[in-house]
Amino acid sequence: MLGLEKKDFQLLLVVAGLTLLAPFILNPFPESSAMAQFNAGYPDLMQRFVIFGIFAIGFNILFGLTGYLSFGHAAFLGVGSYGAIWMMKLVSLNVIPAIFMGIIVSGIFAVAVGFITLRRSGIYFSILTLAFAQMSYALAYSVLTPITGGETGLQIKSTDRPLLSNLEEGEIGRANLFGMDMRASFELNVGDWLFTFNAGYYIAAIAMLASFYLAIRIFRSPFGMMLRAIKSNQTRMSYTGLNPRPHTLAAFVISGMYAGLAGGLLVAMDTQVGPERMFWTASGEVVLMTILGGVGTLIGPVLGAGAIKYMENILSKINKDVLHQWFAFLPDGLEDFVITIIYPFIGKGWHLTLGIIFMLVVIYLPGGLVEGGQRIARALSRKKTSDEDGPKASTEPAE
Amino acid sequence: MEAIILQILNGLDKGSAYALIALGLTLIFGTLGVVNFAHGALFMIGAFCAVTLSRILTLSHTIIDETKTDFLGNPAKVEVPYVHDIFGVATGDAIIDWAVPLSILFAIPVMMAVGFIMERGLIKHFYTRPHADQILVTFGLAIVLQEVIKYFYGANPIPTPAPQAFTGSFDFGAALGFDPNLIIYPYWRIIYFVFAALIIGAVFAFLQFTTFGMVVRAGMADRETVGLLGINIDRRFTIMFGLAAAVAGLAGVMYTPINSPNYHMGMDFLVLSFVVVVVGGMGSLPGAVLAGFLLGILESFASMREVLAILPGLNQIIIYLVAIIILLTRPRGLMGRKGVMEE
Amino acid sequence: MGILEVKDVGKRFGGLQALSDVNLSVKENSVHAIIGPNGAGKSTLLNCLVGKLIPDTGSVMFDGQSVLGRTPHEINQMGISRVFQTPEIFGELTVMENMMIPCFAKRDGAFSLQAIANMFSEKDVVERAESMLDDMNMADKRHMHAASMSRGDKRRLEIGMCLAQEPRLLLLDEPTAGMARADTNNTIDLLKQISDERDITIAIIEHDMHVVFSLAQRITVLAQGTPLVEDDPENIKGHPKVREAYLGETA
Amino acid sequence: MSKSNFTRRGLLKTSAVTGAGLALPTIFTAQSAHAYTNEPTGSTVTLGFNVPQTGPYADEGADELRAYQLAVEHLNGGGDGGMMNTFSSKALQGNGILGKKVEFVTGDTQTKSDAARASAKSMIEKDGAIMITGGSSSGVAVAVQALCQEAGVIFMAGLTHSNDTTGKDRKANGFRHFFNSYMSGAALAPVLAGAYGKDRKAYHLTADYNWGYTTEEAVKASTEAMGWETVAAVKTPLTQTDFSSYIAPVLQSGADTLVLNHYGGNMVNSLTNAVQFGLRDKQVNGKDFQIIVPLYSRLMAKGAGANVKGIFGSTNWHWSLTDEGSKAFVKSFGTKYGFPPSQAAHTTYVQTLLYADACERAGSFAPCAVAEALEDYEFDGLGNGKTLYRGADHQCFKDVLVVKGKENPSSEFDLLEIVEVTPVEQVMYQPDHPQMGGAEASLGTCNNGA
Repeated sequence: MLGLEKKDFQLLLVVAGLTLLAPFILNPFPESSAMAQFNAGYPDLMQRFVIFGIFAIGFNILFGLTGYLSFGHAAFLGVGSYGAIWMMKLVSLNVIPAIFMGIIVSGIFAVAVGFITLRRSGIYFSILTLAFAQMSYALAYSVLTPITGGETGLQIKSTDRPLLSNLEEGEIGRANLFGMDMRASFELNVGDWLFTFNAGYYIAAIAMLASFYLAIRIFRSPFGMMLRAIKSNQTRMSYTGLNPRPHTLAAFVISGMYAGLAGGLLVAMDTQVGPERMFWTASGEVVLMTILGGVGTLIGPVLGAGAIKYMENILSKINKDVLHQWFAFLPDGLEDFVITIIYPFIGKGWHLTLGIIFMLVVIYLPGGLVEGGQRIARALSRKKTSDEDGPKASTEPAE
Repeated sequence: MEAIILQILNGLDKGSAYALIALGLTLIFGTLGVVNFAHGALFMIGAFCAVTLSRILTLSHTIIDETKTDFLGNPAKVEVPYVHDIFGVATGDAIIDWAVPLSILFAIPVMMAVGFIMERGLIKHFYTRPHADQILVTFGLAIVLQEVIKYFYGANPIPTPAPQAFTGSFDFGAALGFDPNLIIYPYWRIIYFVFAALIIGAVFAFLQFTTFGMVVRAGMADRETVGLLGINIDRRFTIMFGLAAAVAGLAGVMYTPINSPNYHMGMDFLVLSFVVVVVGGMGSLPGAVLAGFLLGILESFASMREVLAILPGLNQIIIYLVAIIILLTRPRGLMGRKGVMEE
Repeated sequence: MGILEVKDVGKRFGGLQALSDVNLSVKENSVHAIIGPNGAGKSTLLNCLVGKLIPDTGSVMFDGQSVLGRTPHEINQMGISRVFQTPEIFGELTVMENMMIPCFAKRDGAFSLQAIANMFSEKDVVERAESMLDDMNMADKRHMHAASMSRGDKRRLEIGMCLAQEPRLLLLDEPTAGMARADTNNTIDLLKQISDERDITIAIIEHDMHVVFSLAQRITVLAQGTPLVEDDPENIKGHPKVREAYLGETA
Repeated sequence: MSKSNFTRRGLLKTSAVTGAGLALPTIFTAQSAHAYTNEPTGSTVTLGFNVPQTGPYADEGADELRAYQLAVEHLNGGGDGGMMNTFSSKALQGNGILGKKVEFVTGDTQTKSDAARASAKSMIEKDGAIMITGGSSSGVAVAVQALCQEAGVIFMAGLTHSNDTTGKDRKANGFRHFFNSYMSGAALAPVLAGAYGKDRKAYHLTADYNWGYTTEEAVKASTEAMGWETVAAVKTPLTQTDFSSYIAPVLQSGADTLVLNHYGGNMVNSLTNAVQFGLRDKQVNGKDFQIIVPLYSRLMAKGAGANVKGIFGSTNWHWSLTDEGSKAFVKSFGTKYGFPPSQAAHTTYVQTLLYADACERAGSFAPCAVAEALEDYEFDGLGNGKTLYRGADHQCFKDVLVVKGKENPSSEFDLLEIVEVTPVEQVMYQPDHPQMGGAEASLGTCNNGA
């Protein structure tokens, strides 16, 4: 189906189902219940889930397949965002050209950066990419202020008159798709539940599904095989008459364009760009997303992106008052005690929880969340067929 | 001329800080093969050893002073440090004043212990894991450590001044025959430079001239063989980790008067110190030191206004620009060995 | 005029003259062995042939074209394949995938954008890789991860991968080093069969005299970076210079 | 478990009645059902407090949050009422806003514009916040202000000092109580001229980003107008922690005054470094060398320790002010938390009260009505004396404090002493002032989001 093997097609279907039904799935708790705090089904966060999913999928094409760890990938996200917002400010408020501009600008930037950085491998490559990203960040923050808006970034202003728009005097342009506002939402109110179906989210979701499909095709294609071969043994690659560098460069550029797509979408959903988007911590974040989810797996990066963005946006909003409401049923002394225990980990302490989760996942689930899922699945199936003991992976012969 | 001498001084001083951190990072990488993203956090913890000691020294009991009022108009509570009670006001103040140098003694055992616990409790399980896992787990640890510090000490910088005796600056200009005031340099920074040089020298001497050091160096070159000789290399590596933690911690202690410590100072240094290590060449101790000084000096020159007038923004990117140029001309950094972290 | 002509090649590493005045001619469709004691410069010479090292002096001509200054993958595309002392295969890939990669390299070249487009059509490549696996008697292992095979199988796979490219010259660097006797004999048989059945020139660097004398039609003895003798196997066996060079060495 | 009083869209409270959960789904577009974004239809109204809870400004954010909680308490009739008793407007009754109980949600800006917008959006989209306030940097303020303009809610800026916030980036839905770079320069210059003379050579070190630029420009312009000469102005990277290589050449330049256009961690480090170099013990051109910090934050200045002693700067507000409003605020804040509030706490407390008061006076939560009530509104009793919320750019105009690091602090909070309260007339400027984006800058039209 669609050029995919059955298993991959099923995976695509599952992801498509989850993505399209996300407004339901992410809002499991009734509005008036205390657990509503954990609902994530509002447009901004859903958009971020899929956009950072795209970013991580793209990153995984490079890192998961070739093993080249780029530590400056956020630069492409940022550059794509700047490209997209300038397109909106100058040419058209339609998101399609803006997103394409983001992809193209990032692609060109990736060709230039990749051409230089791919001369080195391993940590030397990582540091080179980091250096390029940090330079982009530092310059965007300071001397490039006329182009990037510096610290305060770029937004669409009332003075912006894109060529292909008919804005009224003083009207602030809004991102749209052939007239449909990105922020337009339908709300479905079922009893105490409220589900929001946001136009922007579905555009981003479709982009994510397309990216995911393309990623499967790349993973399964001979090109993907070449990239895995590069990771496995560059020496054999060269002595088989294949030039690793253009292959890696192609992967790097594809990966950069994915980041550009994510950057363009960020702007399309929320018309604003700031240079922090390119800071090294943002590059580190996508590495963490990918590893947390599962390097080299198809679905892992999306899960990782979701997990980190969920913590960033949901955990950080829980404050002491919320805790008091949750635990109001406990006797006073116990309530205070429980809150004292939990408080350091939520709200302003959400970084602490993030750090602990990273450590736990790496220590106990080296394959990331995907491995966690597999273990659970295996445990369940073992219950069903407990006698089936698969052949142990043969040990590696001593060399 | 004066400007150039001054910036060389500056570069040496900055460089000594970079070199010191990079040295610890390289010790860990070279001996254990672990990429330690928590190294910046060790530096930060070192700095907070100084903060903690000065808090301990200023532990006090409160007395109500009826003659003064606090901001709400109530009778003021005045804090009286216990050291005043014990040693008298003058000696007590002198002890508090010398909190930072005293912290060196305090930090060494603390940092060694932190290092041992980290290595035994966490790092040793990651020797055979991919570098990506090491990076992630140590990065997670770094976040945890800094959040713990933030929880207890807050997010704002905490002033930890150098002893009164070291305030002010030495006039190199006058000493070298230039006009006075043209080349001045703070005493504490001079001390920092000397201190860093001593530590660096001590580490090299330790590795070069002691049997322990020789075993470790052999282990760095070929771990398995040394293991076959019946030497318990693991235990030595644990001690090495403790040493590296102590080096990072001491760098942090001595740095506190230069920049007031805050909980994220480790992260601020982390990226920079990695750049230094890689530019020096992964696993090369002399490379790390050389790169530290080189980048320190170049950074200082790039911050001169005469340079910025020609190339605005150069100070923003100089470190990275130099890193790119060096890595493109010397594939494994200044003194890197082949095949180390290249795959 | 042989298919491979090495003329006056010299290579220096710092103070060490690794190779000097090496002259060598390998005849088309022959099996040519290069032997010599440890440190004689055999591997350096091999690296000069495949583009890993560039000699300081002299020339290396393959089929009338110079290989000097070309990268390993360019030289490979000229028709020289190399088998390593320790089998270099794609450990994380399956045996089938290992075999497909040289087939792609043969069909699409080192890299071109067209190749990316071609890469979505893999039918002919799959067929070719499968027939190659059959030839190597490895069809039953096609789904195994290459890293999990025995050393002998890895060697077999590596040779198969080289042959899949239909090279004109196959360079083997101590192909039986570290192998058990049975595996060594299997490898000898395989190489014999290849040399008999295919239109191919084989140059082999070897330590093990048993292997050398089972296979080689012509032998060059290298000592201290210079060729000592070049002759047919039977003349090499008793050659005094060779004995001298190997004195104290195990053959 | 108690019922959460953290509302999602207030609308639900009423519409959830539709058949106790089994009813047919009601489908509608968000906009059409409301008169304006997040119109509160229940018995409560939700405010969004968006402050840095992680990152270098976390302590400042924590102090802002304390003030917000205090403000909410007072609005709902709890506590001693604080500044509500001294506020010149008596519209607030202590029964919430327009009779609706005030509730709040909190979020983390991380001092990053992306994160701040994500957090603000979640407050608007998920929690139904009707007003967003907070922040501790201008980048965040400008970004969130633009978001609130788009979304159709009011933004009451927290700590933001860059001219741009109400200058070239001003927005109809955004309001700033805090002062700005221009005012700092205008207030400082005469005091400096009085203290250090009119013949000074200044050397500027400027943080290399928007706020730094506007501050340098403002201080330069106003000191040069007093007769000072600017010897050099050097930009320093935001991420710089060690400023030695920037400070070392100062003496060589022949300057006798160093102006540190730095904030937060940058300020603490550059000031510490400058004092460490012994600059203040030096004599240049026959005068004592002096250091100036245009924008002081007491919380951050604490990090510089004794180095702030005797150093001039400006601040929006200080707890040692003796007007009735300030005293009332310090009292209720100090009683609740045990230490005096910072200027960030003051500005956020006041902004919350001003917003609530505007709603009361407008009789509506509709952003445009609230904006109209705030525009050109004059009030008193919230510290800083008589204050005007100017309609043309939504900037507050009030007295500015020129302060000096105290030589003999009596407590850890007693770091600054007020040297002069610069009257508002002296820091007034035209809305189209060139430093404020000139004639091009415009508020645009207010947005109700409907």
